[in-house]
Amino acid sequence: MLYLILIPMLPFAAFLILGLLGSWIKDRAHLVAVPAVLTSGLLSLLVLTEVSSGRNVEIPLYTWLTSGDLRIELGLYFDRLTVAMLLLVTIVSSLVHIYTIGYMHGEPGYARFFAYIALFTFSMLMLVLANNFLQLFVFWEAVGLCSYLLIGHWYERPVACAAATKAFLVNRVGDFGFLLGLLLVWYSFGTLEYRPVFVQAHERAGEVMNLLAPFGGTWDVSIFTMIGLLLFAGAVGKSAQVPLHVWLPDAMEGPTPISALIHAATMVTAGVFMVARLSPLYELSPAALTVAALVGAATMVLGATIALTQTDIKRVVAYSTVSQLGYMIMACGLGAYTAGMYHLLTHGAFKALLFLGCGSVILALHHEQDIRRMGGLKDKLPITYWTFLIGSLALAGFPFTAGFFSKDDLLVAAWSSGPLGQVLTLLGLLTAMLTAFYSFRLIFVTFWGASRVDPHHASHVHEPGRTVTMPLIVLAVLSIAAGYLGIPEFLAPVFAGAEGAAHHGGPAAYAIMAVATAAGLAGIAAAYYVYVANPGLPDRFAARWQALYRGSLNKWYVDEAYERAFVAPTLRAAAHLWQRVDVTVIDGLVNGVARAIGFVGWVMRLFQSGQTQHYALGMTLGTVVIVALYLLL
Amino acid sequence: MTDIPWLTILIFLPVGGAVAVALVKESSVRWTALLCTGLVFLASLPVWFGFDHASGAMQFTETAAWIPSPPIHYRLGVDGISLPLVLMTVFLMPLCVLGSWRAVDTRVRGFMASLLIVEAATIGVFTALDFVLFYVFWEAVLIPMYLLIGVWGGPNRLYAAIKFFLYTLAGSVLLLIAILVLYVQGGQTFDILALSRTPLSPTLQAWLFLAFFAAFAVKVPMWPFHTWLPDAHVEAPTAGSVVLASVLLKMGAYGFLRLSLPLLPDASYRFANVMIALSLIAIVYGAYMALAQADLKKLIAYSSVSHMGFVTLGIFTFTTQGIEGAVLQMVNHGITTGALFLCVGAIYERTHSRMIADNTGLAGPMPRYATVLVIFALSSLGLPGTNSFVGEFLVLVGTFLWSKIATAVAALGVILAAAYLLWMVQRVAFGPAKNGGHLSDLSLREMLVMSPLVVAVFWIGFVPNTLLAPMHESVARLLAARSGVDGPNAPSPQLATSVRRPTPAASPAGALPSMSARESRP
Amino acid sequence: MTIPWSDLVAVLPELLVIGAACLLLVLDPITTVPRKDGLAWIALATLAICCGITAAHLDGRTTVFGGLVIIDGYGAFWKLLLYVVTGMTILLSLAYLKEERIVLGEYYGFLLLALVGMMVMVSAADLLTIYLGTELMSLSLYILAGTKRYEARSLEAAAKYFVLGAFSSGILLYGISLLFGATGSTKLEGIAAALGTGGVEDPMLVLAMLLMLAGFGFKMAAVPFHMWTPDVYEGSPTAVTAFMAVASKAASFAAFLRVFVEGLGGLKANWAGLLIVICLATLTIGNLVALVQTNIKRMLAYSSIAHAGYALVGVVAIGSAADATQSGQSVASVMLYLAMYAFMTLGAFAIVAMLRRNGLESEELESFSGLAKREPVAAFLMLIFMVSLAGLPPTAGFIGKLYVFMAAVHSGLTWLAVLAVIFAAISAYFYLRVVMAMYMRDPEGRGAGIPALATSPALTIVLTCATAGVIMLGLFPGPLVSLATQAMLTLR
Amino acid sequence: MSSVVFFYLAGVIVVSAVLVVALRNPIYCALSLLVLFFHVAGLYVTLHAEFLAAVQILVYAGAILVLYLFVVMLLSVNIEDRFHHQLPVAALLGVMILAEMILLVVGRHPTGASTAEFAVTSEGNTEAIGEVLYSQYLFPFEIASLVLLVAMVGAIILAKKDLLTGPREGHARDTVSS
Amino acid sequence: MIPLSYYVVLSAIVFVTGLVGVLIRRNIILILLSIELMLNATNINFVAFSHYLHNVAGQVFVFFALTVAAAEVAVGLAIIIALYRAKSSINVDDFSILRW
Repeated sequence: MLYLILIPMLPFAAFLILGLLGSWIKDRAHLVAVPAVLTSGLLSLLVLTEVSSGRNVEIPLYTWLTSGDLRIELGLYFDRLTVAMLLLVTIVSSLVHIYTIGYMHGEPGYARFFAYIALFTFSMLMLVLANNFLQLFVFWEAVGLCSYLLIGHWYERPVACAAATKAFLVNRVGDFGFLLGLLLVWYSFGTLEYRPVFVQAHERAGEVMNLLAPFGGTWDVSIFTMIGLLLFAGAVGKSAQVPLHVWLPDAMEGPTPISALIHAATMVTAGVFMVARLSPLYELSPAALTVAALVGAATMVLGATIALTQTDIKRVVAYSTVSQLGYMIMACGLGAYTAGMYHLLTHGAFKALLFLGCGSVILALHHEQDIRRMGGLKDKLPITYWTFLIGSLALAGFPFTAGFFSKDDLLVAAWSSGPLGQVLTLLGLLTAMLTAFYSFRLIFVTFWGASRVDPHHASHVHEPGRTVTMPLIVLAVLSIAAGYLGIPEFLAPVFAGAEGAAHHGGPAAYAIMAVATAAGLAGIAAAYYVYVANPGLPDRFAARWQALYRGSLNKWYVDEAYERAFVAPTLRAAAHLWQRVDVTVIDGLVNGVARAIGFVGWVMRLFQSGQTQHYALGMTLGTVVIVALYLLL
Repeated sequence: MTDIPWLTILIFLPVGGAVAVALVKESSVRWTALLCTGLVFLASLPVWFGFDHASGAMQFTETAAWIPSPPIHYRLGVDGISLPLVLMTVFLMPLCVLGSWRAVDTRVRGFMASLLIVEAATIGVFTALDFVLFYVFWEAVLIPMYLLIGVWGGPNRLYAAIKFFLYTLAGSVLLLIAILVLYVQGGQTFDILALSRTPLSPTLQAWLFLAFFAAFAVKVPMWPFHTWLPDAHVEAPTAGSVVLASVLLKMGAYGFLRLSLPLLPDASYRFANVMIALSLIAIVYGAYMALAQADLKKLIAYSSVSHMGFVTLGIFTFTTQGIEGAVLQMVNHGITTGALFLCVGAIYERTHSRMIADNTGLAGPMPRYATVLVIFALSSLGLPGTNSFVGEFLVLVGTFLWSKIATAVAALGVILAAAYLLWMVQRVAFGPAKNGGHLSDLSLREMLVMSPLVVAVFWIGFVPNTLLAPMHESVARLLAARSGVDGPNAPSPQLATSVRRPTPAASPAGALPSMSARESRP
Repeated sequence: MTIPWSDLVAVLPELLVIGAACLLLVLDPITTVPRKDGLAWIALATLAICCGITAAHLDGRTTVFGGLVIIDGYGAFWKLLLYVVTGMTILLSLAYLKEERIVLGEYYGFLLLALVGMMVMVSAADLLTIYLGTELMSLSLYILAGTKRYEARSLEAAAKYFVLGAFSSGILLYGISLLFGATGSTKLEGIAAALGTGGVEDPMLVLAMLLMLAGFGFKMAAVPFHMWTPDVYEGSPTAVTAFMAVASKAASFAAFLRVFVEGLGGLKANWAGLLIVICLATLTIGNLVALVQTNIKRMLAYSSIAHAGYALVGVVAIGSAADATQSGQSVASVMLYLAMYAFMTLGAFAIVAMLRRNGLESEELESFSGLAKREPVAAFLMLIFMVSLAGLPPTAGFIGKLYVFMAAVHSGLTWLAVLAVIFAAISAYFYLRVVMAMYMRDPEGRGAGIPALATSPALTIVLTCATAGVIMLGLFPGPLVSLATQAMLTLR
Repeated sequence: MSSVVFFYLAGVIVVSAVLVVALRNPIYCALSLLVLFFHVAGLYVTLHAEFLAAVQILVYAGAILVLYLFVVMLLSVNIEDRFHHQLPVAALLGVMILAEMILLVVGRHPTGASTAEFAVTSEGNTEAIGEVLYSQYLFPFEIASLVLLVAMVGAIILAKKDLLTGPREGHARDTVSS
Repeated sequence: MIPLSYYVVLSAIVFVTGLVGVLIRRNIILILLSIELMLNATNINFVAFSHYLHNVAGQVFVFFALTVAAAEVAVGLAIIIALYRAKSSINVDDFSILRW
């Protein structure tokens, strides 16, 4: 079994080699990285065979730290869930690696880039394979770091650096909750290993803690709710859920392969994965689940509405990612973990595809990202076009694509989960329509119609090299095929305990399937009607519903709100605190004391007048005073 | 092995080195200093490897009569708490010498001599087991440090130096009186170990604690006694800042651990809430201050205030994790902050400005430098995989057992740390290069300085047990001593060994949300 | 009438010094200028011999001349200290007088006569002898203060010193007379006996005590009788200043302790109360006013006042000590403190004395600027002395303070110790200003304008002794401590 | 009778003392001091200290005062135009001190000796003093002689003219021009 | 017979007079005279006490005090002369180069 360790370790080795010798390897970096990742991909296939036979494998690595009764053993844990993620990560990562060869060709930071994505792959794998909460957290942060480094890959661009910092900080806010949740877990269970915790959890359902104890009040909350919510805060950050979704779109400043790998397929789904992984805990806290579901739904709708009007090709896809993540979180929140994970996997495929598609478009147009300066590319970039189309269909839930099956599963499971679920399902259907609309808006505006491309690029717009197109094709295949691999059946056993027999079927299921499909088609149709049939329309809509349009275009002003509410006040407070309190009051006191002492000395010095008889007087006076004191006391 | 007086060697080798530096010819001063510090580091290895992890007692102890009456002895020894600090000190010193190889070009002799004296004195502080001896070393640090800041410092150095000197001195003189009172009240001895066995009345303990506090809190420095730190750091030469941040600040925290807790257990426990409150203020406040700084050194100085807040926080949680985390955090802070100061020094040598605004976009011209800087910044903001994470995590674990709210506040500090450090990195390392390509990247010497630190950062990050293992027994002993005392609110013995959620009786009122579920559990 | 020969043997050291002094006074006119140094060496030789003799008296206690003089360990300790100090002063003067081109053979004679006075003070068992000793010392010092008469400052110093000195000795004498009236004796044990047999309530006693306190306070430079100190120290020739600051202070403390412990021991409670006030005042004035001085000699004068304050802490501790052993330890602490103080102060003054600028003595703080650049050794020594004066380890100053404060804490005067130690922290500032000037400022002026140290073998010896004293006593105070403890036992 | 004598002497002593302090002309001051000396001597006689009385006359009146007058003449000291400006404070202080002293001294409960009626006969006489002086007071006597020695030599040194100008007044700071 | 306290009071008065004299006279010579007053007051005390306590020590003390006084005067006057030569003034309050 030990070869399994290689799965994460190969990318790590690649990272080390590239990190240390990068300056020497330079353009040959892919020769190190790609094989490493491919191999671990193949190895994960081996694990698949292991696990699908029902055996879960656990490999202890080493004791990381021990202190008192805190003892952290790093280890790898393979079960169906992890293997599924494993495959997603390794496959997408491998493809992105290959894609990168073409995409980043000739960049100065070529080796560095490969080093980072290798590191990311390693961290993501470790995150997925974690067998305890702390390891999860450690690599949770590690992937955050990689995302930070990769977003800021082009460090000369201030925007990119700002985006990187923002991503990291927003995630930190989420991780703040995660960390506290972690501590609470240890505090309550005395261990951080998954399985002991899960085992205890069942026995100890209904345990409560009094939140107001410090203040003498009483407010008992189930510890599982506390744990669940705190950990979920981490998920909110990582998976760009409302209200911490703001970092993801900015993250698009990074190179496109990154957007595909980290900000679409893998890292951002870590939150969903975490919820699924910890389903035994979440199951014990309906409250936490409900919150998750609502947050998910909100994100889902918000993302979709914003995506409608964005003009930056990558941002459209980014917001669609936000929206799709909303779907998954909502599903998990409604207890439909399988469906959530299923959608996660398919989404991983087609969203990666879409991003890489964007990449090849951008590459072809010499880093032009504004869809208003595109159009008519379908003949110039056939492969990109067709793969992109497939991706969009999957995203729109077009029948018989992977997206169709997963989204359908998801909605059915949601519907069958109870009244809340049914309400949210309706929202889901609405969003499905919006999704279809904006994804085909993208298709039509970018690939159809007349070319609005900057003329002196227009001439030599051509399909990028094979390293770019090959991944597209593979992913396109996957975005169809993923629907037929029986993923839900594969995953179901993992959550057997969690979700009751959330079986699909029955009339409701077919109804929803029908409606969802209809919604998707409607969306596509609408997009066609608006952007192809009579192109004047969008502007008129915009003019008609000014407020809505602006809001959507400006992402509902969330960033501005945060700027006003948190960032600016903090900095101002810091500056004031420093000047007013630290320098003036505290340090002022210190120096004041010193100055006062000096002044006293200066005054006393004046008694030393140099007049002999003053001195004599002083002596006498002193004597008298002392006698007086003596007589008094 | 132990019959060789390694600790004495550790202390007096630098002294000899200082003398040698004063005598050798100008050209070879640097090499002599480097050689000496290197030898000291080598001499520390036997202590490190010869240290018996299984025992929490003092090891490598040496005793010699010094002054007959009152009985003052030359008594040395290390345990799991002092060992890491000694090691850190001797590990950093050669780097300091290397780091100021070029930076210091005037009166190198005196500079190196002062540096070596500081090393000797700090090692003495960390190993002294006699209270007067401790005090002697404690104060002996001041003068050379004063010279380091005042002679080789920046434009405003006189002010900074005298401020540092007087402030810390004013704090520590009270310690002297406390020592004498302890001697008079506590069985006519200066032996720290013996004193820790003599019970004292709570009131007396309280007074003594305050006296100790004056000395240690200024040194740490705890809020609101921190204002000397930014001035001193800004003006001090690079090596001075490194020594100051990495070693001197630790003396204060070490004082709390070695003296306040064992000698005044009840008082320490009674004041724990206050101390924790101050630490929390320091954590958040320091971070806020750091956000407002435009001067790199000031920024790092304030970040030190914040980080040392974690140390004191951990100490006063009276939990295994808290204290071990605190000790580890001391070492981490020593390595990371020292490294950051070295980074600032390196850039100052090139652009002659410490202002963030003057040093932007260095990643272009100086990729190696940027890499190193980012690594240390990340370590400083406690990214998992780096040293600081382990320390802070342990401290948080300990704190969580003491009070959840406190933990939340402390964790807030972690966010802010990320804020000011990443913002700093964003401005300094990234963005368009301001003063173009003419900046030379880190030289081989500078890489020699940085790489050991980088290794240390990740080593502690991935295998913290190398440092934690020696601590366990000593910390256990420390806490056992605490719980051994039948003070007004002595915790249950099991609290001492490992605080698995202390009973409300053991905890200051309201510090802990009690978990009603606890009772139901066996 | 019978001449008690045995008694004369007992005071052999005094007689030797007297003889040497007279010899010097006689030889001076008949020696040519270049050979006047020989006189100094004669004096040194005498001191060496006396050391030998006095060392034999370190234990035991015998009263001679019908109880006017007492030969005991306590006195012996002080005498030894005084020999060392005088010897160093003589060496310093050798260098100093040459530098100042003062040709004055009597100088050494007067030093020795002053020494005799001090020896009498420390070994007197009768107020009469003490008075005479004090006067002998004072008169010699008046004259020595005026030896640099071409400088108006020196004369003024002499005049002030004389007027105030005479004034204070008048007060002292009046106090003695009252004490005589109240107790019917001038012998210390007589007084002690009288006090032992009641009469402690006698208000006249209190007045007498107070007036004597004033008299001794003047010599010890305790506030409010300190005001002459800065002026006289500044004006007198630096070598003499050093002698005053160290020797006369030590002798006065010795006599003071003997009178107030042996004689007025019965009134402990009363004078301890008075002394606390004086002690606090001394600490305050000494330390705070020193902060604002720019003239090194003046600063050192205030510092000497401050140090008198620290020593007084020990004295107060004696007064409020619970039992004999504690008060004994307190006495020892005061003895130690002054011994330590002697070395560091002498060292500091030696450097001040020999610091030359344009061939002139330069006492201003500025003239120390950048000394470390050109005179690294001298600067480093000065650094050591300053550190020691500030009471930082590992120097003698620290050990001295350690003992004094321990005595205070022992006698339950922790609050006093706290105050004292805080003042010590404050005092660090003005000592460090010298360090700052030497190490952190650049010399102003150029050429001969830059201050330099006028070195000479004699000076080297002095500085070596002082440094050795400061460092050795700082690192290994053991021997001296045991010496003081042993000597202290003979005081009762 | 004796009380009459005492009060006469005391009265004159006090008055002359005040005059010494109060008179403007130094000569008069010295002279009134002379008066004081004589009466003090008288007081000694009434206290059976004839020897001291004699010494008082000889030393004080005969030597010291003459010395004073000599110097006053020599320096041709002119009449002091004003007192030191701290006169009021000093006067007030004087009164206070006097009050304090009398309070402390008179307020004491008399010990038996003070009111003893029998007069001292033998102690007063000269050979008694001479006896002790040369036997048990030998040492102080010696010291006293040293004091005088110091005084003589010192006086010479300080007043010798040739030493007045420093050998290096050339660069001596604030040198005295003589 | 006169009570002892009379003598003491007398001496006190003389002493204080002298003391005040020291404080208020500017001419050094007169200051010295005032000091002589103080010494005489002391002597009166001594003699009185020695008389009443039948203790000759007091008288001896006076004897020595006289000697010392003489010596002081000698030195004092020497200083005065030197001063006068230097500054052609013997008013104490003219001498204040040394201060603060």
